[in-house]
Amino acid sequence: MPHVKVLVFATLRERLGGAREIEIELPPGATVRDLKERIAQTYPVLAENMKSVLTTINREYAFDETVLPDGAELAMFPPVSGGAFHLQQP
Amino acid sequence: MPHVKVLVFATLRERLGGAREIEIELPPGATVRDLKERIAQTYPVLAENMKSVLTTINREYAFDETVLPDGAELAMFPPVSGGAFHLQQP
Amino acid sequence: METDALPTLFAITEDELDLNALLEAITLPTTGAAAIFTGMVRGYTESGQAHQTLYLEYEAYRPMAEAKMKQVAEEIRARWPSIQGIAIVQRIGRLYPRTPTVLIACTAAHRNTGVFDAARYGIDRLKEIVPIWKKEVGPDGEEWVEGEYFPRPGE
Amino acid sequence: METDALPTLFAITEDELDLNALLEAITLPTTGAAAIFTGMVRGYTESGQAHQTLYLEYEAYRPMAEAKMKQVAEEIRARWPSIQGIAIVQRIGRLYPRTPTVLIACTAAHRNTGVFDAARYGIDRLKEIVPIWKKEVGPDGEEWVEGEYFPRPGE
Repeated sequence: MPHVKVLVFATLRERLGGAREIEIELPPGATVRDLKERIAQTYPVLAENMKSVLTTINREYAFDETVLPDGAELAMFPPVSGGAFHLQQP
Repeated sequence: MPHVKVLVFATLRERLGGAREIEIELPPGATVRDLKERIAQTYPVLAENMKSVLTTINREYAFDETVLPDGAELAMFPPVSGGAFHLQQP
Repeated sequence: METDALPTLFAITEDELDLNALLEAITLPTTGAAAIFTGMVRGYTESGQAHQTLYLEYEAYRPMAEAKMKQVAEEIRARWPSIQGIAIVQRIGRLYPRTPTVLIACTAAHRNTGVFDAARYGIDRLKEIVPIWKKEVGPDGEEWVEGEYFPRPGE
Repeated sequence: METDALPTLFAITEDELDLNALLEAITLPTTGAAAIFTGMVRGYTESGQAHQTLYLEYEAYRPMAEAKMKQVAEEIRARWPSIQGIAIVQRIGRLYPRTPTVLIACTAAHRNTGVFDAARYGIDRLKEIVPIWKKEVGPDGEEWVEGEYFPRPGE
Protein backbone atom coordinates (compact mmCIF):
# COMPACT_ATOMS: atom_id res chain seq x y z
CA MET A 1 0.00 0.00 0.00
CA PRO A 2 1.58 3.30 -1.05
CA HIS A 3 2.29 5.73 1.69
CA VAL A 4 1.63 9.36 0.76
CA LYS A 5 2.35 12.68 2.45
CA VAL A 6 -0.05 15.58 2.14
CA LEU A 7 0.84 19.19 2.97
CA VAL A 8 -1.97 20.96 4.86
CA PHE A 9 -2.62 24.66 5.35
CA ALA A 10 -4.78 27.13 7.20
CA THR A 11 -7.78 25.60 9.03
CA LEU A 12 -6.61 22.06 8.31
CA ARG A 13 -3.20 22.67 9.80
CA GLU A 14 -4.71 24.34 12.84
CA ARG A 15 -7.20 21.51 13.46
CA LEU A 16 -4.22 19.15 13.50
CA GLY A 17 -2.54 21.20 16.22
CA GLY A 18 -0.15 22.93 13.83
CA ALA A 19 1.08 19.91 11.85
CA ARG A 20 2.24 20.95 8.36
CA GLU A 21 1.90 17.48 6.82
CA ILE A 22 -0.12 14.33 7.27
CA GLU A 23 0.70 10.79 6.19
CA ILE A 24 -1.78 8.30 4.86
CA GLU A 25 -1.88 4.78 3.36
CA LEU A 26 -3.69 4.38 0.05
CA PRO A 27 -4.24 1.55 -2.42
CA PRO A 28 -2.48 1.85 -5.80
CA GLY A 29 -4.53 3.83 -8.34
CA ALA A 30 -6.28 5.84 -5.64
CA THR A 31 -7.94 9.08 -6.72
CA VAL A 32 -8.30 12.44 -5.01
CA ARG A 33 -11.76 11.30 -3.87
CA ASP A 34 -10.26 8.19 -2.29
CA LEU A 35 -7.66 10.34 -0.56
CA LYS A 36 -10.32 12.62 0.92
CA GLU A 37 -12.37 9.68 2.16
CA ARG A 38 -9.36 8.04 3.72
CA ILE A 39 -8.34 11.30 5.44
CA ALA A 40 -11.87 11.76 6.80
CA GLN A 41 -11.66 8.28 8.31
CA THR A 42 -8.10 8.54 9.62
CA TYR A 43 -8.33 12.14 10.89
CA PRO A 44 -11.93 12.62 12.04
CA VAL A 45 -11.11 16.21 13.02
CA LEU A 46 -10.70 16.92 9.28
CA ALA A 47 -13.86 15.10 8.13
CA GLU A 48 -15.88 18.31 7.86
CA ASN A 49 -13.05 20.06 5.97
CA MET A 50 -12.98 17.33 3.32
CA LYS A 51 -16.35 18.58 1.98
CA SER A 52 -14.94 21.86 0.68
CA VAL A 53 -11.21 21.24 0.57
CA LEU A 54 -9.06 22.05 -2.46
CA THR A 55 -6.48 19.47 -3.46
CA THR A 56 -3.33 20.07 -5.46
CA ILE A 57 -0.94 17.67 -7.17
CA ASN A 58 2.49 19.08 -7.93
CA ARG A 59 1.18 22.60 -7.26
CA GLU A 60 -1.72 22.34 -9.70
CA TYR A 61 -5.37 22.07 -8.72
CA ALA A 62 -6.66 18.49 -8.92
CA PHE A 63 -10.19 17.08 -8.98
CA ASP A 64 -12.02 14.14 -7.49
CA GLU A 65 -11.44 11.76 -10.40
CA THR A 66 -7.72 12.46 -10.74
CA VAL A 67 -5.52 9.46 -9.95
CA LEU A 68 -2.67 10.33 -7.57
CA PRO A 69 0.67 9.93 -9.40
CA ASP A 70 3.54 8.25 -7.58
CA GLY A 71 5.86 10.58 -5.76
CA ALA A 72 3.74 13.69 -6.38
CA GLU A 73 3.69 16.67 -4.04
CA LEU A 74 0.17 16.64 -2.60
CA ALA A 75 -1.49 19.48 -0.69
CA MET A 76 -4.92 20.26 0.74
CA PHE A 77 -6.35 23.54 1.91
CA PRO A 78 -9.56 25.57 2.09
CA PRO A 79 -10.60 27.96 -0.71
CA VAL A 80 -8.00 30.73 -0.77
CA SER A 81 -8.53 34.07 0.93
CA GLY A 82 -5.54 36.23 0.10
CA GLY A 83 -5.59 39.91 -0.36
CA ALA A 84 -6.92 41.47 2.84
CA PHE A 85 -10.50 41.84 1.72
CA HIS A 86 -13.70 39.80 1.58
CA LEU A 87 -13.56 39.11 5.31
CA GLN A 88 -16.02 36.53 6.53
CA GLN A 89 -17.89 37.33 9.68
CA PRO A 90 -16.78 35.53 12.83
CA MET B 1 -8.97 103.00 -19.60
CA PRO B 2 -8.47 100.16 -17.14
CA HIS B 3 -5.07 98.64 -17.07
CA VAL B 4 -5.08 94.84 -16.63
CA LYS B 5 -2.36 92.29 -15.99
CA VAL B 6 -2.58 88.81 -17.48
CA LEU B 7 -0.51 85.87 -16.29
CA VAL B 8 0.81 83.78 -19.21
CA PHE B 9 2.09 80.21 -19.27
CA ALA B 10 3.77 77.61 -21.48
CA THR B 11 3.99 78.58 -25.16
CA LEU B 12 2.72 82.09 -24.50
CA ARG B 13 5.35 82.80 -21.89
CA GLU B 14 8.06 81.39 -24.09
CA ARG B 15 7.01 83.48 -27.12
CA LEU B 16 7.35 86.53 -24.89
CA GLY B 17 10.92 85.62 -24.04
CA GLY B 18 10.03 84.21 -20.63
CA ALA B 19 7.78 87.00 -19.34
CA ARG B 20 5.29 85.69 -16.77
CA GLU B 21 2.82 88.52 -17.14
CA ILE B 22 1.67 91.01 -19.74
CA GLU B 23 -0.06 94.34 -19.26
CA ILE B 24 -2.78 95.71 -21.47
CA GLU B 25 -5.18 98.68 -21.65
CA LEU B 26 -8.87 97.87 -22.09
CA PRO B 27 -12.10 99.90 -22.19
CA PRO B 28 -14.48 99.44 -19.25
CA GLY B 29 -16.87 96.53 -19.74
CA ALA B 30 -14.41 94.67 -21.96
CA THR B 31 -14.99 90.94 -22.43
CA VAL B 32 -12.61 88.01 -22.76
CA ARG B 33 -13.03 88.34 -26.53
CA ASP B 34 -12.01 92.00 -26.38
CA LEU B 35 -8.99 91.05 -24.29
CA LYS B 36 -7.86 88.45 -26.82
CA GLU B 37 -8.24 90.86 -29.71
CA ARG B 38 -6.31 93.56 -27.90
CA ILE B 39 -3.52 91.13 -27.02
CA ALA B 40 -3.30 89.96 -30.65
CA GLN B 41 -2.86 93.60 -31.72
CA THR B 42 -0.45 94.62 -28.95
CA TYR B 43 1.65 91.43 -28.97
CA PRO B 44 1.65 90.18 -32.56
CA VAL B 45 3.85 87.26 -31.51
CA LEU B 46 0.81 85.95 -29.56
CA ALA B 47 -1.76 86.54 -32.31
CA GLU B 48 -1.74 82.89 -33.41
CA ASN B 49 -2.03 81.67 -29.81
CA MET B 50 -5.18 83.73 -29.26
CA LYS B 51 -7.10 81.35 -31.53
CA SER B 52 -6.90 78.42 -29.15
CA VAL B 53 -5.96 80.03 -25.85
CA LEU B 54 -7.78 79.27 -22.58
CA THR B 55 -8.59 82.25 -20.38
CA THR B 56 -9.20 82.19 -16.63
CA ILE B 57 -10.65 84.78 -14.29
CA ASN B 58 -9.82 84.30 -10.62
CA ARG B 59 -8.64 80.74 -11.40
CA GLU B 60 -11.87 79.67 -13.11
CA TYR B 61 -12.23 79.08 -16.84
CA ALA B 62 -13.84 82.03 -18.62
CA PHE B 63 -15.45 82.35 -22.05
CA ASP B 64 -15.55 84.88 -24.82
CA GLU B 65 -18.68 86.69 -23.64
CA THR B 66 -17.58 87.04 -20.02
CA VAL B 67 -17.00 90.65 -18.91
CA LEU B 68 -13.71 91.10 -17.09
CA PRO B 69 -14.39 92.06 -13.47
CA ASP B 70 -12.32 94.81 -11.89
CA GLY B 71 -9.24 93.64 -10.05
CA ALA B 72 -9.60 90.02 -11.14
CA GLU B 73 -6.61 87.66 -11.50
CA LEU B 74 -6.48 86.96 -15.24
CA ALA B 75 -4.47 84.20 -16.92
CA MET B 76 -4.06 82.79 -20.42
CA PHE B 77 -2.55 79.52 -21.53
CA PRO B 78 -2.83 76.72 -24.11
CA PRO B 79 -5.01 73.62 -23.51
CA VAL B 80 -3.45 71.76 -20.61
CA SER B 81 -1.11 68.81 -21.09
CA GLY B 82 -0.29 67.48 -17.65
CA GLY B 83 0.38 63.91 -16.78
CA ALA B 84 3.24 62.68 -18.97
CA PHE B 85 1.15 61.06 -21.65
CA HIS B 86 -0.67 61.98 -24.84
CA LEU B 87 2.48 63.43 -26.38
CA GLN B 88 1.91 65.32 -29.59
CA GLN B 89 4.33 64.73 -32.38
CA PRO B 90 6.91 67.44 -33.02
CA MET C 1 -17.31 58.34 8.78
CA GLU C 2 -17.95 62.02 8.09
CA THR C 3 -16.78 63.47 4.81
CA ASP C 4 -14.78 66.20 6.49
CA ALA C 5 -12.76 63.52 8.26
CA LEU C 6 -11.74 61.96 4.94
CA PRO C 7 -8.18 62.73 3.83
CA THR C 8 -7.78 64.67 0.60
CA LEU C 9 -4.28 65.58 -0.40
CA PHE C 10 -3.21 67.55 -3.44
CA ALA C 11 0.10 69.11 -4.30
CA ILE C 12 2.28 70.58 -7.00
CA THR C 13 5.81 69.70 -6.02
CA GLU C 14 9.37 69.66 -7.28
CA ASP C 15 10.19 66.69 -5.07
CA GLU C 16 10.29 63.01 -5.91
CA LEU C 17 6.89 61.29 -5.52
CA ASP C 18 6.93 58.97 -2.51
CA LEU C 19 4.18 56.42 -3.14
CA ASN C 20 4.59 54.79 0.27
CA ALA C 21 4.09 58.06 2.13
CA LEU C 22 1.22 59.20 -0.10
CA LEU C 23 -0.60 55.90 0.33
CA GLU C 24 -0.08 55.99 4.09
CA ALA C 25 -1.53 59.52 4.22
CA ILE C 26 -4.85 58.41 2.70
CA THR C 27 -5.23 55.09 4.54
CA LEU C 28 -7.82 55.04 7.33
CA PRO C 29 -8.38 52.29 9.92
CA THR C 30 -11.38 51.28 7.77
CA THR C 31 -9.43 51.19 4.49
CA GLY C 32 -8.98 47.86 2.72
CA ALA C 33 -8.11 48.80 -0.86
CA ALA C 34 -6.25 51.42 -2.88
CA ALA C 35 -5.93 52.08 -6.60
CA ILE C 36 -3.01 54.24 -7.62
CA PHE C 37 -2.22 55.64 -11.04
CA THR C 38 1.16 57.09 -11.89
CA GLY C 39 2.34 58.63 -15.15
CA MET C 40 6.02 58.54 -16.04
CA VAL C 41 8.23 60.31 -18.55
CA ARG C 42 8.67 58.06 -21.57
CA GLY C 43 12.21 58.05 -22.93
CA TYR C 44 11.09 56.35 -26.12
CA THR C 45 7.66 56.61 -27.66
CA GLU C 46 6.94 53.78 -30.06
CA SER C 47 3.35 54.56 -31.05
CA GLY C 48 2.59 57.11 -33.75
CA GLN C 49 5.78 58.75 -34.97
CA ALA C 50 8.42 57.00 -32.90
CA HIS C 51 10.72 59.41 -31.14
CA GLN C 52 13.11 59.81 -28.25
CA THR C 53 12.65 62.15 -25.30
CA LEU C 54 15.62 63.44 -23.31
CA TYR C 55 13.49 65.09 -20.64
CA LEU C 56 10.26 66.95 -20.04
CA GLU C 57 9.93 70.39 -18.49
CA TYR C 58 6.73 70.76 -16.49
CA GLU C 59 5.17 74.09 -15.67
CA ALA C 60 2.04 74.81 -13.61
CA TYR C 61 -0.20 77.74 -12.78
CA ARG C 62 0.17 76.67 -9.19
CA PRO C 63 -2.70 78.24 -7.22
CA MET C 64 -5.19 77.43 -9.95
CA ALA C 65 -3.80 73.92 -10.40
CA GLU C 66 -4.26 73.23 -6.69
CA ALA C 67 -7.82 74.60 -6.84
CA LYS C 68 -8.61 72.39 -9.84
CA MET C 69 -7.09 69.33 -8.15
CA LYS C 70 -9.44 70.02 -5.24
CA GLN C 71 -12.30 70.20 -7.75
CA VAL C 72 -11.29 66.84 -9.28
CA ALA C 73 -11.30 65.32 -5.78
CA GLU C 74 -14.77 66.75 -5.13
CA GLU C 75 -16.01 65.35 -8.44
CA ILE C 76 -14.64 61.91 -7.48
CA ARG C 77 -16.37 62.01 -4.10
CA ALA C 78 -19.66 63.04 -5.73
CA ARG C 79 -19.50 60.09 -8.15
CA TRP C 80 -18.05 57.42 -5.85
CA PRO C 81 -19.28 58.09 -2.30
CA SER C 82 -17.43 55.01 -1.08
CA ILE C 83 -14.04 56.66 -1.68
CA GLN C 84 -12.23 57.39 1.57
CA GLY C 85 -8.89 59.05 0.80
CA ILE C 86 -7.74 60.86 -2.34
CA ALA C 87 -4.22 62.00 -3.25
CA ILE C 88 -3.47 64.01 -6.39
CA VAL C 89 0.13 65.10 -6.90
CA GLN C 90 1.93 66.59 -9.88
CA ARG C 91 5.67 66.89 -9.95
CA ILE C 92 7.00 69.83 -11.97
CA GLY C 93 10.39 70.98 -13.21
CA ARG C 94 12.79 69.03 -15.40
CA LEU C 95 11.96 65.32 -15.32
CA TYR C 96 13.85 62.52 -16.97
CA PRO C 97 12.65 59.23 -18.49
CA ARG C 98 11.29 56.59 -16.10
CA THR C 99 10.45 59.26 -13.50
CA PRO C 100 6.89 59.31 -12.09
CA THR C 101 5.48 62.78 -12.73
CA VAL C 102 1.89 62.50 -11.62
CA LEU C 103 -0.02 60.37 -9.14
CA ILE C 104 -3.68 59.82 -8.39
CA ALA C 105 -4.58 57.48 -5.55
CA CYS C 106 -7.98 56.57 -4.15
CA THR C 107 -8.73 54.38 -1.13
CA ALA C 108 -11.91 52.61 -0.02
CA ALA C 109 -13.02 49.92 2.42
CA HIS C 110 -13.35 47.33 -0.39
CA ARG C 111 -11.93 47.03 -3.84
CA ASN C 112 -15.22 46.61 -5.68
CA THR C 113 -16.86 49.94 -4.88
CA GLY C 114 -15.08 52.15 -7.37
CA VAL C 115 -11.41 52.68 -6.48
CA PHE C 116 -10.20 51.73 -9.96
CA ASP C 117 -12.84 53.79 -11.76
CA ALA C 118 -12.26 56.74 -9.44
CA ALA C 119 -8.51 56.76 -10.06
CA ARG C 120 -9.04 56.50 -13.78
CA TYR C 121 -11.59 59.32 -13.77
CA GLY C 122 -9.17 61.41 -11.71
CA ILE C 123 -6.29 61.11 -14.16
CA ASP C 124 -8.58 61.82 -17.12
CA ARG C 125 -9.95 64.94 -15.45
CA LEU C 126 -6.54 66.11 -14.34
CA LYS C 127 -5.43 66.02 -17.93
CA GLU C 128 -8.43 68.08 -19.01
CA ILE C 129 -8.77 70.86 -16.47
CA VAL C 130 -5.68 71.18 -14.26
CA PRO C 131 -3.38 73.91 -15.66
CA ILE C 132 -0.12 72.03 -16.13
CA TRP C 133 1.94 71.98 -19.32
CA LYS C 134 4.97 70.15 -20.50
CA LYS C 135 7.69 70.84 -22.99
CA GLU C 136 9.28 67.81 -24.55
CA VAL C 137 13.01 68.03 -25.20
CA GLY C 138 14.44 65.51 -27.65
CA PRO C 139 17.67 65.05 -29.56
CA ASP C 140 16.36 67.21 -32.41
CA GLY C 141 14.87 70.07 -30.46
CA GLU C 142 12.04 70.94 -28.17
CA GLU C 143 8.29 71.18 -28.47
CA TRP C 144 5.50 72.26 -26.14
CA VAL C 145 2.86 69.57 -25.79
CA GLU C 146 -0.64 70.97 -26.02
CA GLY C 147 -3.82 69.24 -24.97
CA GLU C 148 -7.03 69.21 -26.95
CA TYR C 149 -9.63 69.80 -24.28
CA PHE C 150 -11.53 73.07 -24.00
CA PRO C 151 -13.25 73.34 -20.61
CA ARG C 152 -16.93 74.19 -20.55
CA PRO C 153 -18.47 76.86 -18.32
CA GLY C 154 -18.37 75.70 -14.72
CA GLU C 155 -15.34 73.48 -15.24
CA MET D 1 10.26 45.03 -27.30
CA GLU D 2 10.44 41.29 -26.85
CA THR D 3 8.27 39.63 -24.25
CA ASP D 4 11.20 37.97 -22.56
CA ALA D 5 12.66 41.42 -21.93
CA LEU D 6 9.54 42.52 -20.05
CA PRO D 7 9.92 42.60 -16.27
CA THR D 8 7.67 40.26 -14.28
CA LEU D 9 8.18 40.22 -10.55
CA PHE D 10 6.35 38.08 -8.03
CA ALA D 11 7.09 37.40 -4.41
CA ILE D 12 5.78 36.11 -1.12
CA THR D 13 7.55 38.15 1.51
CA GLU D 14 7.54 38.97 5.20
CA ASP D 15 8.96 42.42 4.51
CA GLU D 16 7.18 45.74 4.18
CA LEU D 17 5.94 46.45 0.65
CA ASP D 18 7.99 49.24 -0.94
CA LEU D 19 5.79 50.71 -3.68
CA ASN D 20 8.53 53.02 -4.95
CA ALA D 21 10.98 50.18 -5.48
CA LEU D 22 8.38 47.84 -6.99
CA LEU D 23 7.23 50.49 -9.44
CA GLU D 24 10.81 51.31 -10.39
CA ALA D 25 11.47 47.61 -11.05
CA ILE D 26 8.71 47.39 -13.68
CA THR D 27 9.30 50.75 -15.40
CA LEU D 28 10.95 50.60 -18.82
CA PRO D 29 12.29 53.53 -20.86
CA THR D 30 9.09 53.19 -22.95
CA THR D 31 6.75 53.18 -19.93
CA GLY D 32 4.34 56.08 -19.49
CA ALA D 33 1.67 54.76 -17.14
CA ALA D 34 1.21 52.45 -14.17
CA ALA D 35 -1.84 51.17 -12.31
CA ILE D 36 -1.19 49.80 -8.86
CA PHE D 37 -3.60 48.04 -6.55
CA THR D 38 -2.86 47.50 -2.89
CA GLY D 39 -4.98 45.75 -0.28
CA MET D 40 -4.62 46.72 3.37
CA VAL D 41 -5.66 45.21 6.68
CA ARG D 42 -8.88 46.88 7.82
CA GLY D 43 -8.96 47.66 11.53
CA TYR D 44 -12.69 48.28 11.42
CA THR D 45 -15.12 46.73 8.97
CA GLU D 46 -18.34 48.72 8.72
CA SER D 47 -20.17 46.77 6.02
CA GLY D 48 -22.13 43.65 6.89
CA GLN D 49 -21.72 42.77 10.56
CA ALA D 50 -19.48 45.60 11.79
CA HIS D 51 -16.44 44.34 13.65
CA GLN D 52 -12.95 45.20 14.74
CA THR D 53 -9.77 43.46 13.64
CA LEU D 54 -6.67 43.50 15.80
CA TYR D 55 -4.47 41.86 13.19
CA LEU D 56 -4.42 39.28 10.40
CA GLU D 57 -2.16 36.27 10.19
CA TYR D 58 -1.27 35.39 6.60
CA GLU D 59 -0.10 31.98 5.54
CA ALA D 60 0.95 30.81 2.06
CA TYR D 61 1.81 27.57 0.28
CA ARG D 62 4.86 29.39 -0.96
CA PRO D 63 6.15 27.45 -3.99
CA MET D 64 2.65 26.98 -5.38
CA ALA D 65 1.71 30.60 -4.61
CA GLU D 66 4.70 31.81 -6.60
CA ALA D 67 3.80 29.48 -9.49
CA LYS D 68 0.20 30.73 -9.48
CA MET D 69 1.34 34.38 -9.37
CA LYS D 70 3.39 33.62 -12.46
CA GLN D 71 0.27 32.14 -14.06
CA VAL D 72 -1.75 35.27 -13.20
CA ALA D 73 0.97 37.39 -14.85
CA GLU D 74 0.83 35.18 -17.95
CA GLU D 75 -2.97 35.48 -18.08
CA ILE D 76 -2.63 39.28 -17.88
CA ARG D 77 -0.11 39.34 -20.73
CA ALA D 78 -2.35 37.11 -22.87
CA ARG D 79 -5.34 39.45 -22.37
CA TRP D 80 -3.56 42.83 -22.46
CA PRO D 81 -0.56 42.53 -24.82
CA SER D 82 0.26 46.20 -24.24
CA ILE D 83 1.28 45.52 -20.61
CA GLN D 84 5.02 46.00 -20.10
CA GLY D 85 5.88 45.25 -16.46
CA ILE D 86 3.94 43.27 -13.86
CA ALA D 87 4.59 43.04 -10.12
CA ILE D 88 2.58 40.75 -7.82
CA VAL D 89 3.60 40.67 -4.18
CA GLN D 90 1.93 39.20 -1.12
CA ARG D 91 3.17 40.00 2.34
CA ILE D 92 2.61 37.22 4.91
CA GLY D 93 2.92 36.88 8.68
CA ARG D 94 1.17 38.98 11.31
CA LEU D 95 -0.10 42.22 9.79
CA TYR D 96 -1.77 45.07 11.60
CA PRO D 97 -4.48 47.50 10.44
CA ARG D 98 -3.52 50.07 7.76
CA THR D 99 -0.70 47.82 6.53
CA PRO D 100 -0.55 47.03 2.78
CA THR D 101 -0.60 43.25 2.46
CA VAL D 102 -0.83 42.68 -1.28
CA LEU D 103 0.18 44.61 -4.37
CA ILE D 104 -0.49 44.21 -8.08
CA ALA D 105 1.09 46.72 -10.44
CA CYS D 106 1.00 46.87 -14.24
CA THR D 107 2.83 49.29 -16.50
CA ALA D 108 2.31 50.26 -20.15
CA ALA D 109 3.35 52.95 -22.61
CA HIS D 110 -0.01 54.71 -22.31
CA ARG D 111 -2.77 54.73 -19.74
CA ASN D 112 -5.61 53.80 -22.09
CA THR D 113 -4.46 50.37 -23.24
CA GLY D 114 -5.48 48.31 -20.23
CA VAL D 115 -3.34 49.05 -17.17
CA PHE D 116 -6.35 49.62 -14.93
CA ASP D 117 -8.24 46.58 -16.20
CA ALA D 118 -5.11 44.43 -16.00
CA ALA D 119 -4.44 45.37 -12.37
CA ARG D 120 -8.05 44.73 -11.47
CA TYR D 121 -8.04 41.36 -13.21
CA GLY D 122 -4.82 40.52 -11.41
CA ILE D 123 -6.16 41.13 -7.94
CA ASP D 124 -9.37 39.24 -8.71
CA ARG D 125 -7.40 36.23 -9.97
CA LEU D 126 -4.96 36.35 -7.10
CA LYS D 127 -7.86 36.04 -4.73
CA GLU D 128 -9.22 33.04 -6.62
CA ILE D 129 -6.25 30.85 -7.37
CA VAL D 130 -3.16 31.86 -5.37
CA PRO D 131 -2.90 29.69 -2.23
CA ILE D 132 -2.81 32.29 0.53
CA TRP D 133 -5.04 32.32 3.61
CA LYS D 134 -5.63 34.66 6.45
CA LYS D 135 -6.81 34.32 10.00
CA GLU D 136 -8.57 37.31 11.45
CA VAL D 137 -7.88 38.06 15.10
CA GLY D 138 -10.35 40.37 16.83
CA PRO D 139 -11.15 41.38 20.39
CA ASP D 140 -13.53 38.42 20.75
CA GLY D 141 -11.45 35.66 19.21
CA GLU D 142 -10.03 34.47 15.95
CA GLU D 143 -11.45 33.08 12.73
CA TRP D 144 -9.95 31.74 9.52
CA VAL D 145 -11.25 33.56 6.49
CA GLU D 146 -12.22 31.22 3.69
CA GLY D 147 -12.78 32.15 0.07
CA GLU D 148 -15.61 30.85 -2.04
CA TYR D 149 -13.87 30.06 -5.31
CA PHE D 150 -13.31 26.51 -6.51
CA PRO D 151 -10.72 26.44 -9.31
CA ARG D 152 -11.62 24.58 -12.48
CA PRO D 153 -9.35 22.07 -14.21
CA GLY D 154 -6.39 23.92 -15.73
CA GLU D 155 -6.51 26.77 -13.23
